[in-house]
Amino acid sequence: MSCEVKTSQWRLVEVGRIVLINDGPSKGKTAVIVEIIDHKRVLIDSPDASVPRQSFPLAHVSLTSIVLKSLPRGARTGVVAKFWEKEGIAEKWEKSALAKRIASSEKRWALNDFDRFKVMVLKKQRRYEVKKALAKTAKASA
Amino acid sequence: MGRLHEYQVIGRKLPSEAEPTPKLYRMRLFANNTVVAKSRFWYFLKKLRKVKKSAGEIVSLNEIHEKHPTKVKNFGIWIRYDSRSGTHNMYKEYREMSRAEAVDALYQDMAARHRARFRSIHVLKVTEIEKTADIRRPYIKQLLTKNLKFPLPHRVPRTKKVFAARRPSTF
Amino acid sequence: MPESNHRLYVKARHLSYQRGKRNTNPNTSLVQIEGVASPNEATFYCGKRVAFVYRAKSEKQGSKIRVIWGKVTRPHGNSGIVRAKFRKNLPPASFGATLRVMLYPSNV
Amino acid sequence: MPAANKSTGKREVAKWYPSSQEDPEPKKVRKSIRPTKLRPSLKPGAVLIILAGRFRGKRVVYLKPLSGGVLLVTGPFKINGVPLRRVNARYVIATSTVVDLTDVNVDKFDDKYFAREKEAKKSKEEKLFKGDKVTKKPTPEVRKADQKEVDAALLKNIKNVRHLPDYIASSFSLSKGDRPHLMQF
Repeated sequence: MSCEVKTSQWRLVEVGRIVLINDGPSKGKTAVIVEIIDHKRVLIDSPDASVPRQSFPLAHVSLTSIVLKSLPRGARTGVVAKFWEKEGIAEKWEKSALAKRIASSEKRWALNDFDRFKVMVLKKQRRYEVKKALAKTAKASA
Repeated sequence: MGRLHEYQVIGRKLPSEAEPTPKLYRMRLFANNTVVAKSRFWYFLKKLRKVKKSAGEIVSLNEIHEKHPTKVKNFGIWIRYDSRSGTHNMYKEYREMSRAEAVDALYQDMAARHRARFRSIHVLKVTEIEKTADIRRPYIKQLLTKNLKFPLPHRVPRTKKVFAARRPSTF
Repeated sequence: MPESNHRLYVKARHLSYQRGKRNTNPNTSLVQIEGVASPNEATFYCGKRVAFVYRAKSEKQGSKIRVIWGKVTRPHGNSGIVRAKFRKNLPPASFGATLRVMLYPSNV
Repeated sequence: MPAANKSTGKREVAKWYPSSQEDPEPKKVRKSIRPTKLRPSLKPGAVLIILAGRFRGKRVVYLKPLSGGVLLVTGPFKINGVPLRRVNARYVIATSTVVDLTDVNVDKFDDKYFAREKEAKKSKEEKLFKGDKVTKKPTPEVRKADQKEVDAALLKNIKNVRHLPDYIASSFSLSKGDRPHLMQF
């Protein structure tokens, strides 16, 4: 019997990994791991002052799929800004599925009563169309 | 921020007829606040020299701030520790951003491993270890490997719901 | 819209009375409101009316359903629990029962 | 206390000596009745959600404030069956949706308009034996006409906005997962 051994697809804590901050004053912002302090804490930084350079617990952080490769260990804010700009991290983050999901859920929460009603109406219409199409195919196959 | 600060305390015996300019003593201490710092100064000075608080004065007291508080450094700390059965000297290493944070981590670590209280630990010396080769402890050495990376397995997502339809997947 | 879908109150649970380690104070009840997880969120419900609706054996005014009214007074602790006072203290038998937190008096 | 007693026939003694000054003026009430200040979210034309009473859950249009924190609203009757009516501001959620109120004349509506006609007092006996017989009063023609007049102008404005008539016709309710403290209205 043979089996293929695959490496795991886990996202790694590494220098250059972009993280999403889940707690504290910079909640909801992205930063980059500049240096690993120990197995529970990392030093994070961001190109602007949105997230100040600080030691941060990994427990309050989500690892994103984006990595700033070739970022030197212990890079200072200026270097981080340069790499951030060069790799287009801001655009990459906006395009990522996680960022889109966060944006859409935020938008949903911000809807007012009338907007929620309109969403309900549109959803109903979609459901109707889907059901209609389904009935058609079912009829054709039968 | 850690709860400890580093202070420089300078004190001396009160000037007298016999000794108009007494010798100054300087200490670098780790303490919660200035009051504790002064108290620790007299505590140590009493042990080392024949000077008491009642016959002495604090000349100056100022906080020592970290030069590079956003740089990760390795610190070696020598301590004297009174255990339940005797006194021991110890050397430990910590990876922190500042001397004060390293000493704070030391107190936490000693409390965890040996149930040691603040009063039973004397910090003797704190130095930054600049060369990687000088690091002695394996628990710090492992963090200095080149291109260090590791996953965060077994993360349990926190939800506000009491019941979930599906078991959380931690893989 | 289905006929049953006209809930205008938030579900809540009567947890206990305000209490210490050994003494209970039945004048004040602790209530956990659905979906509230922090004292900050709980402030929305301060002053809101709470109803404990229950069924009794005998009819009064032609109905076996009775209500004890009260109101939310303030947040309690750090996990979004609130304190509530009722016109008649809730009976201990209602620990774990569902309460209705009304949306009035409204501030929005 | 040796108070003078009438039964003993003794002279009545004043409890206090008269003051030499003139009688002081009675204390003035320094509190003034200030008009109720409604919360800023209550703008005329806003769509409101009624929280309690017969019309709970209904979305109605806010026309104008009346005295003492009471609001004049209408369904409009044609859309959701809520007539021109007074509601307390505390029993209402104000949504951010605002209906255009141009051409809607609500000058004649005040508290007096809604005052209940006093019924002739029944004798005690009558109350006892005929009290629970409730006769439904027909709606006065004047009210019907006023309703029609207000509705006609309002309906025109409501129909200009897409989905708005359906929105007002539907009623508000909480379902699973709804968190009113986090919702925007």
